[in-house]
Amino acid sequence: MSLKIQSNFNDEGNQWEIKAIGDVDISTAPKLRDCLDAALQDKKANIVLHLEELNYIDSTGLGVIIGTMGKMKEYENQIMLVNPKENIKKLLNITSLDRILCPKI
Amino acid sequence: MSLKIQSNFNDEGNQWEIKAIGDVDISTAPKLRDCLDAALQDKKANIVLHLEELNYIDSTGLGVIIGTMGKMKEYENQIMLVNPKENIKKLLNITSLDRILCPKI
Amino acid sequence: MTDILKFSIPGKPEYVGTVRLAVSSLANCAGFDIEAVEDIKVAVSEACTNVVCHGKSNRDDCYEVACEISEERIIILVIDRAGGYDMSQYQRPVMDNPKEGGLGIFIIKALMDEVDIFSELGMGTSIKMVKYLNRL
Amino acid sequence: MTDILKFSIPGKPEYVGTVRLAVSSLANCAGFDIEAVEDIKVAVSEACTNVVCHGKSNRDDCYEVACEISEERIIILVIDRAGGYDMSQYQRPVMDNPKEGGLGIFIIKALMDEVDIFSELGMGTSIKMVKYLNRL
Ligand SMILES: Nc1ncnc2c1ncn2[C@@H]1O[C@H](COP(=O)(O)OP(=O)(O)O)[C@@H](O)[C@H]1O
Ligand SMILES: Nc1ncnc2c1ncn2[C@@H]1O[C@H](COP(=O)(O)OP(=O)(O)O)[C@@H](O)[C@H]1O
Repeated sequence: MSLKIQSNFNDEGNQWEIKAIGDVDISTAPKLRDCLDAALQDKKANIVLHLEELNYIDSTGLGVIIGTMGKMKEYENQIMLVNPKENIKKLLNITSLDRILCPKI
Repeated sequence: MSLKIQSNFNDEGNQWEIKAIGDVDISTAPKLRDCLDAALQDKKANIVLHLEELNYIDSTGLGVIIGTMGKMKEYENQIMLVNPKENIKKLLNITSLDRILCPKI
Repeated sequence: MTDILKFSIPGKPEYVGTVRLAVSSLANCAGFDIEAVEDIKVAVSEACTNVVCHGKSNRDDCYEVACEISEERIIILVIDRAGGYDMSQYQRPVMDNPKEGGLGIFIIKALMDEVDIFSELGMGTSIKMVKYLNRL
Repeated sequence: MTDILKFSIPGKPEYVGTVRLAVSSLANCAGFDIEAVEDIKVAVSEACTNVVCHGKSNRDDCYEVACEISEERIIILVIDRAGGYDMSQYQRPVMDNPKEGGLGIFIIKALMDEVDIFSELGMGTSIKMVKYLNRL
């Protein structure tokens, strides 16, 4: 299982554009957490997490996203998930996380 | 594991153009054998087996190809493998089958 | 006709992906469609993740995953001897106020047709998950 | 540090792919490069195929695949109780005149660094295959 992350600060939109590619599970979730933490450390801003190339996520990955959302609340920043695949959309729906994290679905 | 086969008679070249897509192992080798047999049943001619989309083959698949080669000898027809991926090229090389089956490598 | 496959795996994060891959290949063999295979993949991962995360045993200790495949269903058992837990303490997650943890069992129950958990404190846990083929 | 994973699988063609997938995921975890992972995949498949093809046991009987992973190597054992064979009858294939069968063990020996086979007629066979990391 592998996870690749591309992280980019969008000056125009004043937000992080972060793309997760591959699989997030118990062995790769720490990497996702580190990347999100590093971004916020670098600059407090909203995060757009692009999921079009994410094949798999489970509760460990969702937990990291929820945790990040919590940390961001302090600064009134938000994290937003865009373009999840069908399997991931299903998981977001089951957990009702889509209502909080995916304003566009 | 899955195997898809596209079989086509090329009138111009007077030969079968057969493309194997996926994996040939003990569970899919019978399908390869059936397709090759059916082609020769339909028309005795040379066979060009296109391997650019074949991801995996092992001795069961190689056995089917050797068996077909044997059946074709009677009619002086040949079977030729083209465009194998690196892993498959290695196997053909180890078994020296490339010398008999891959005139172009 | 029922086939039984068993895996014995050390309780380490890096092997959860191997189990997920193996079980999803089995589910695919058994004739489940893509969506059901994905459900099974996530469910078995959640169960293995719980062993690895919450197990109090040595990380070298192995847990067992058993898959029973028949024409109408797949049964997956994940059995550990990693200390167990007090199931009466379990709280369903409240999704209006999501927390970082506590989603695993909730997700398993949402994705599988039948789920039974048996845990004995000081001993271990077994979770049985069933998914039926062709169920609407 | 050595990790041991074990699989128990019914001797049927449809499950050989599952073993192949699981073992290649392990080899990948263990740090082998793409070419070595492919070698291991083929070797373990050949060993399983032999059990399924030549085994005289009931197709429901299971064989075992054990993988021992350490920093410097992977050891894969495939153990069956499917009747065994007389190894003194074994003939290396003659590739100027290839035959449909008889390539399996030859391929395993070409792809793995060490191969030991032990077969007892009337009992079963075990094959031990070793591949080292970072070996030129
Ligand atoms: N196999 C297990 N061994 C020990 N404790 C477990 C096991 N599975 C679940 N638990 C306990 O049940 C709780 C709820 O599990 P779960 O719903 O998967 O959420 P999470 O794993 O995120 O905490 C865990 O926090 C843990 O205390
Ligand atoms: N696990 C096994 N159980 C019984 N017989 C076996 C086993 N593995 C190998 N053999 C015997 O050894 C012979 C050579 O095997 P191999 O080189 O793999 O070629 P093939 O399987 O194509 O015949 C087989 O034909 C079979 O008689």
